[in-house]
Amino acid sequence: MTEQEILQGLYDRTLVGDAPAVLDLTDQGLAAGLAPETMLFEALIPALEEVGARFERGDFFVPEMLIAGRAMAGAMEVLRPLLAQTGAASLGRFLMGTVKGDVHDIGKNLVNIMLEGAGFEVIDLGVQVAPERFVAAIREHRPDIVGFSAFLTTTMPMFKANINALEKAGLRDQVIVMVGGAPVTQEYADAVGADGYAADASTAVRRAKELLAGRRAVAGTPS
Amino acid sequence: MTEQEILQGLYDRTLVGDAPAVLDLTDQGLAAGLAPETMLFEALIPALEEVGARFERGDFFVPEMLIAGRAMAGAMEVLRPLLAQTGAASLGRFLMGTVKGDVHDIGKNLVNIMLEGAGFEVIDLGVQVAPERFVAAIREHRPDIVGFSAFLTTTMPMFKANINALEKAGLRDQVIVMVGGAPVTQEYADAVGADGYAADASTAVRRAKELLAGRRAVAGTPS
Amino acid sequence: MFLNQMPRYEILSADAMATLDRGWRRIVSEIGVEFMSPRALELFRKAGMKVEENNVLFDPEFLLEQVAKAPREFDVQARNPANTVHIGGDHMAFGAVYGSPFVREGDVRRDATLDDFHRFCKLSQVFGEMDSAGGVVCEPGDAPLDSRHLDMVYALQTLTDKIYMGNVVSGPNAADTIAMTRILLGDIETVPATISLINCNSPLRWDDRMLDAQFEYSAANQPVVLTPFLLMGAMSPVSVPATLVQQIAEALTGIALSQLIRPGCPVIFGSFLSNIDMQSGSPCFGTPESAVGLLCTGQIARRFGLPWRSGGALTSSQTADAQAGYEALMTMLPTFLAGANWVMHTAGWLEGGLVSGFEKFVMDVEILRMLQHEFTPLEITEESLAFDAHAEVGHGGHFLGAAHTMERFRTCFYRPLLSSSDNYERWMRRGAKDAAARATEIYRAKLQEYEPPPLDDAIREELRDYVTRRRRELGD
Amino acid sequence: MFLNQMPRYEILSADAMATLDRGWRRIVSEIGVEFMSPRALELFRKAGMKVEENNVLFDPEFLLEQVAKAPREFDVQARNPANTVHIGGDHMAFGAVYGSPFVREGDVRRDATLDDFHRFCKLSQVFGEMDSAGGVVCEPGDAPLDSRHLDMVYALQTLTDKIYMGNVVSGPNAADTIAMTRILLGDIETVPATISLINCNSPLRWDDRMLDAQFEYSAANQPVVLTPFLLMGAMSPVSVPATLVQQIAEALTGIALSQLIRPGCPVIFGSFLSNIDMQSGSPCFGTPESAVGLLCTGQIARRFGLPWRSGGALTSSQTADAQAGYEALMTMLPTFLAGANWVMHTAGWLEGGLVSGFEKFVMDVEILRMLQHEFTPLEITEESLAFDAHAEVGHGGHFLGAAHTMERFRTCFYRPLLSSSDNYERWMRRGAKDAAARATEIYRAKLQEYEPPPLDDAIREELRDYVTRRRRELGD
Repeated sequence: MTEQEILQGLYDRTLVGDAPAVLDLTDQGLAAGLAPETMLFEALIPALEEVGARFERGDFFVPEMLIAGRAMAGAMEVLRPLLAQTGAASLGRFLMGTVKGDVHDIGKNLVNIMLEGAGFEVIDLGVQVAPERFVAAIREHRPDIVGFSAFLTTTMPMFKANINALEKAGLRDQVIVMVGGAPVTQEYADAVGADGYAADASTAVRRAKELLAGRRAVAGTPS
Repeated sequence: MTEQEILQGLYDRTLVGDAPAVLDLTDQGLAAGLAPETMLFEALIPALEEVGARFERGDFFVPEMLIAGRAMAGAMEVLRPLLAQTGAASLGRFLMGTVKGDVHDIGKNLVNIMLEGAGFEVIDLGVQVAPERFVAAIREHRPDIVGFSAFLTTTMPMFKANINALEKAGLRDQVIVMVGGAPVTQEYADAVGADGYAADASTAVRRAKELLAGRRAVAGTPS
Repeated sequence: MFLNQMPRYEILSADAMATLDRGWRRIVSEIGVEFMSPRALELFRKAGMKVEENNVLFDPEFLLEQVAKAPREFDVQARNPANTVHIGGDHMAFGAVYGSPFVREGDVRRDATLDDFHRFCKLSQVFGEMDSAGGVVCEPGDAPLDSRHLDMVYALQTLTDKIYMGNVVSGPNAADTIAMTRILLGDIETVPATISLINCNSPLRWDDRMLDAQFEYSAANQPVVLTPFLLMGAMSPVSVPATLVQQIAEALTGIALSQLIRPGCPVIFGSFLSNIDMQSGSPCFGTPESAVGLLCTGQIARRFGLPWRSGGALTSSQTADAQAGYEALMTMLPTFLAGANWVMHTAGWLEGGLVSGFEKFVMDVEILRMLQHEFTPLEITEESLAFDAHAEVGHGGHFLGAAHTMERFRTCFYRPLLSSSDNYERWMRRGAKDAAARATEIYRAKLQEYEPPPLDDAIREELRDYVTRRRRELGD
Repeated sequence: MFLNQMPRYEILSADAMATLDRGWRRIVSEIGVEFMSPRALELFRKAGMKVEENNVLFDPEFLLEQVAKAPREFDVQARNPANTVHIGGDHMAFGAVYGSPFVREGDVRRDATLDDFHRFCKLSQVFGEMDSAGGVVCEPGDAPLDSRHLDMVYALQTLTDKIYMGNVVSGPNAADTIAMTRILLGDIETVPATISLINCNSPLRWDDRMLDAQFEYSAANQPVVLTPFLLMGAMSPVSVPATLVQQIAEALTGIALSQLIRPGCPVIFGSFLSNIDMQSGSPCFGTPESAVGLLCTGQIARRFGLPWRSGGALTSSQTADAQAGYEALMTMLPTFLAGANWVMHTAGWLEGGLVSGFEKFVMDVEILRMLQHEFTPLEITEESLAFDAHAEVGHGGHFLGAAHTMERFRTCFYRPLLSSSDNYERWMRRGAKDAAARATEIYRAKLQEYEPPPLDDAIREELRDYVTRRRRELGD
C-alpha cells in the first residue's frame, strides 16, 4: 500500500469504527515509515471530525460515535508514546466527572464519547466525585481541561465547591473549568466562575477546542 | 294575584320552560284584563331575550332554549288571534327549510328554536325543500323572512336556484332572504344575492331582527 | 396494510351484549326504518317484510340471514398490486380525511380548491402508512359542480396508485366512478376496487340519493360502508347504549338492502358515533363517549361477523394545536384497541370535518406510525431478554456501547417523523418551532419528494376522454 | 380517588410471562444487584444472601417471600379525611409533575422559584381530579439549598389538604419530612401519610442517598415507590423484554430491602420505562415503546400482588403544542388501560421533566378528566336503551327536545375544561385562541378561585417553629 492508501484506509476504517483494521493500518503505517503526527492529524482526527459532523446532521447514531471513538483510541494506544517522544501531544487531556451527590452520567458519557472522538484524551472519574478526588486527579494527570457534570439543581452548587477546592490547592489557573448538565445554564456557569459551558456534547467539543486554542494563544504555545 | 305578579310569573315560568304554568298564567292574565300586547312585550319576549342571553353566555343548554320556546309558543296559541285583532303582530314570521338535495337539519333546527325563543313565528318546511315548495309556501304564509339552510358545498348552489325561482314568481322583493349552514360564508351569501347570513343561531336571531327593523324603517312601518 | 395482532380490548359483558341484542330487535320490528326509495321498498316487500308507506318493519331473523350472506373479509384491488388492501379480520386499512369544504395551511383557512385536492392526494401517496387518499379529501370548490366528481376520481386514479373511494352524491355519479374504475382496472367484479360511504340519515331513515348510489355500487359488487352517523343528542338519544342499538338497527337494515340487491356483495358495518355539545349544539369529536362507543362497536361488529369501519384522527379543534393532538389520539388509540378494519379520516381532519389541514395531516401520520409500532406484538423469547447485555454492562454502567445495542441501534426504537426530543438549547437554535411549524416544513418537503406513480399512457388517455365526454354531457 | 372498574388490557401471554419470570431470576441470582449501603448489605447477608463487596446475589424464592410480606393495598392519610387515598386494587391516585428545575408560562421558560412551587400547589388543590400536588412540583431555585426541603414540605402541608410526597435527597431530609408529618397528623404509623420516590441507579445498582432515605421511610412505615427509571439504550438494553426483566430484578430487590427493614411496611412497585433517541442520546417520552412497557408492567405487578406506579402525562415537547397533547395521552391512556395505582407526573410535565408548565398543567387535567369519564363503565340496562325516546322521535327527527334528553342534558356528556368546539366564526370572534392560549386563561382564573384549606393555628405555628429551628441548624 502507498502512504496515501494507508491514510485513506485509516480515515475510512475509523469512520466506520472498525477497530482491528485501524490498529492494523496504524502498524502498517509505522512499518512504512509514516510519521505518527501525519496519521493523527491527516487521518484520525479528520475522520472523527467527520463523525462529529455526521452526528450533528443526524446521520450518525450515538453507538456509531462510540465505536469510531474506540477505534481511534486503539490507534492512540500505539501512537501516544511515539507522539510524546516527538513532542506532539493529543489534542488535549480532559478530566471529567459527575459531581458529588449526583449519579446522572448519561449526558457525561455522551460528552466523553464525543471528546474522544474529536481526539481528546479523556480521563473519566465516574459519578459522585468529591472535590478532593478532583484535586488529586488533577495533580496526578495534569489535564488541560476539567469538566464537572451535574443534573440536579441540588448538586449544581458543587461546581462552586469544586472550584473553591481548586483555588485552595493552587490549581485553578492551571486548568480550564467546564460545566454542564441538563439544569445548568450559561448564566449559572458564569455565576460560579466556570470558564465554559455547553448544552450538548457536540457544542461541548467545540467549546473545549476554542477554550484550549484561546489558552494556548495566551500562553504563546503553538496551537 | 296582582297584574305585576302575573307578568312576573309569566316571565319566570317562561324562562324555565314551564309550559302548563305559562298557559295558566296567560289565561289568568286575560281574565284579570291584562292586554295581550302587555303580556307579549313585557313578559314573554323579555323572558326569551334573557334565555338567548343565557345561552350565549353558556349558562343555558339547547334543550332549555327549546322548552322555553315551546312554553312561549303555547301562550302565543292563545294570544295570537287576539293580537291579530288589535293589529299587533308577532315579532315576525320566518319560513325555514333545508335546500333540495340536503338532509342536514341539526343546524336549522337550532336556528328555529332560537327564533321561536325570540318571539318569531316559525314555519319549518323540513329538509330537501325544492324551489317550487318554497315559492308555494311563501304564497301561502306570507313570511317576513325566508331562510335557506345548506350543509353541503354541492347543495349551496340551491340558494341561487331558490332566489331565481322567487324572482320568476315575482316574490323576491316581498321577503328578506337569509342563508346559513356550516360551509356557507358571508362572501358566498353576498355572491348569491342573499340579504343576510349568520354563522350560528344566536347571530341568526340578531341579524333577523336587524334586517326586519331595517326593512320596516324603509317601509315606514312602526318597529 | 397493517395487521393488528394485539388482543382486542372488549368492554361489553355477555349480559350487556344480550341487552343490546334485545334492543335493536325491538327497534327494527316495532319502530322500523324508513327507506326513501321505491326500489328499496319493493325489494323488502318482496322479501316478506311489512312495508307501511316508506317505513319497513323488519323480522330480526331475516336481517341476520341477510347479514350472514355478506363476506367476512375481502380484498380491494389497487392498480399497484402492492397496495391492494384486505378488509376484515385483523387487518386495518387507513384512508385520509373525507368531505371538508375548507382547508387550513398554517394560519390560513380558506375554501378548498382542486389544487388542494391534488396536494392531499400526493401526500397520501408519499406516506407509506396511508393505504388510501380516501375519496373527497377536500371538496374542490373551484371545479365545476356537476362534474367535479370526475376530476376527483381522475386525480385519485392518476396521482396515487392506491385504492380510492367512490362518489355517492347521486346514482349517475356512482355509475361514473364505476365506469372510470373499469377503464383503470378492467375486471372489478372478481376483486372489487372502490369503497363507498353510504351515510344513514339518522334517526332510522335512509335517504334517496344515498340509496341510489348504494344500488349502483352493490349491483357492481363494490363494497359500501353503511354508516349510521350518530351525534348523540341530535341524531340519537343522549345515551351510549341507546345509540349502539340504533346504530345496529340502521347498519343491519342498510346491509340487508345490499344483500337483496346482490347477495354476497361486500359490505362494511360503519360507525361514526360522537355527541353534540348540549350547551351550544356544536358537534364534538375525540370525546370519551366516542371512544367508548368505538370499543363497543368493534365487539358488536365481530359478533355479527362483519368487517367494520370507524375511528380516525377526529377533533373539534380549529388548528393543529394541543387539543388537536390529544383528541386525535383519543379516537385513534381506541381504533387500534378495537381493531377497526377500515379507518376513514386517518389524516388531516380538523374542526369537526369542516377543514382538511395540511399540518394536521402530518401530525396524524405521526400518530398512525406510532400506533402501528405500538400494536406490533413484542417478541418475548429468551434471546430478547438480552442476558448477555446485562452480564456485559453489569452494575451502574450504560448500554450505549453494549454489543447487543451495537447490533440493533438503528432500528430498535420508533423514530419520530414530527416529534422533537431536542434539548432546549438545540431547539432554540433551530428556531423554537412548535409541532405545527415543524409539520409545515415536513409536508412541503414531502410534496417535493412526490413522484407520480407510472401509468400506461393509453389508459390515461381513455380516462381523460371519458372525463371530457361526460363533462360535456353534464353541461359543465 | 378514581376507581377504575373497566377491564385491564393485558398483552403478555402465559408463555411470555414464564419467559420473563426465568429472566429476572437469572439476573438476580447470576449477576446480582449492587447496594451502596453497608446497612443494606448487612441485612441481606444476615438473611442468607450471597454478598460480594457491594453486590448481592439473590435466591429468587427469597425475594418472592419478602414480596409476599408487603401489603397488597393500603391507605395514605391526608389532613382532610375526604382526600385520604387508597393505593392498590382498582384504585388510581394522581399526583402532579415532580422534580423540574425550570418552569414555562406561555412563551417564557425560566428557573423555577418558590413562588412557582406555591402556585402549582394551589392548582393541585383547586382541581378536584388531582389527589396530590406530588412532592417537588418544581425545584424552587431561589430557596436556600440545604433547607429548601422544609419550605417544600411546609407549602404542601399548608397550601393543600391532600397527601404529599416526601423528600429523598438524604436520610436527614427524609427524617425532617417524617417529623413535620407527625406534627401535622400525629400518629402516622397506623395509617401512613407520605409516599416517597426511591429511584434505582440502573442498571442494577441502588445508590447510598436514596437508600438512606428508604431506611428512614420504611422504618417509619411510610410507603416508598421503588422505581427502576429505565431509559432503554442507556440504563437498559434496547429491548422491551430485557428491560422488563431488569425492572423486575431492580424493583423486587429494592422491595425486599424495605421488607427486611420493617416487615409488612407498604411499598409500591415503581416503573418508569422509556427510551433514548439512539441518534442524539436525548431521552424520549410518550413513545410507543413506553406505552407497551407500561401495559406489560401492570400485568407483572398484579402477578406479584403489589400496588404499582407508572404513567403520567409525559412528553419530550418543549411547549404545550400538539406533540405535548398526543404524547401526554399516549402515556396516560395506557396508564388507565393498565390501571396504575399511583400515577406521578399527571399534570404539568414538559420537556422530558426538565420543565413544569402552567399551560401544560391545565391540558393534562383536561386529559385526566376525559379519561376518568371514559373509564367509568357504561350502565347497560333496558332503561339505558331509551326505547321510548326512539318511539317519540321516530324517523329523521332530532332528539334535542325528547323527554329522555330533557331529563339528562346537563350531565349526559363529558363537558370539557379546555377543549373548544366553537364554530369557526365564534372562535374567531373570541380571539382565535388555540388550546395553549385558552389554558393560560384557565390557570389564571383557577388561581383566583383558590382558597387556602383551613388549618389549626397551633399546628401551623409548630410547623413554622420546626422549619425555623431546622433551618438554623442546617446553617441556611
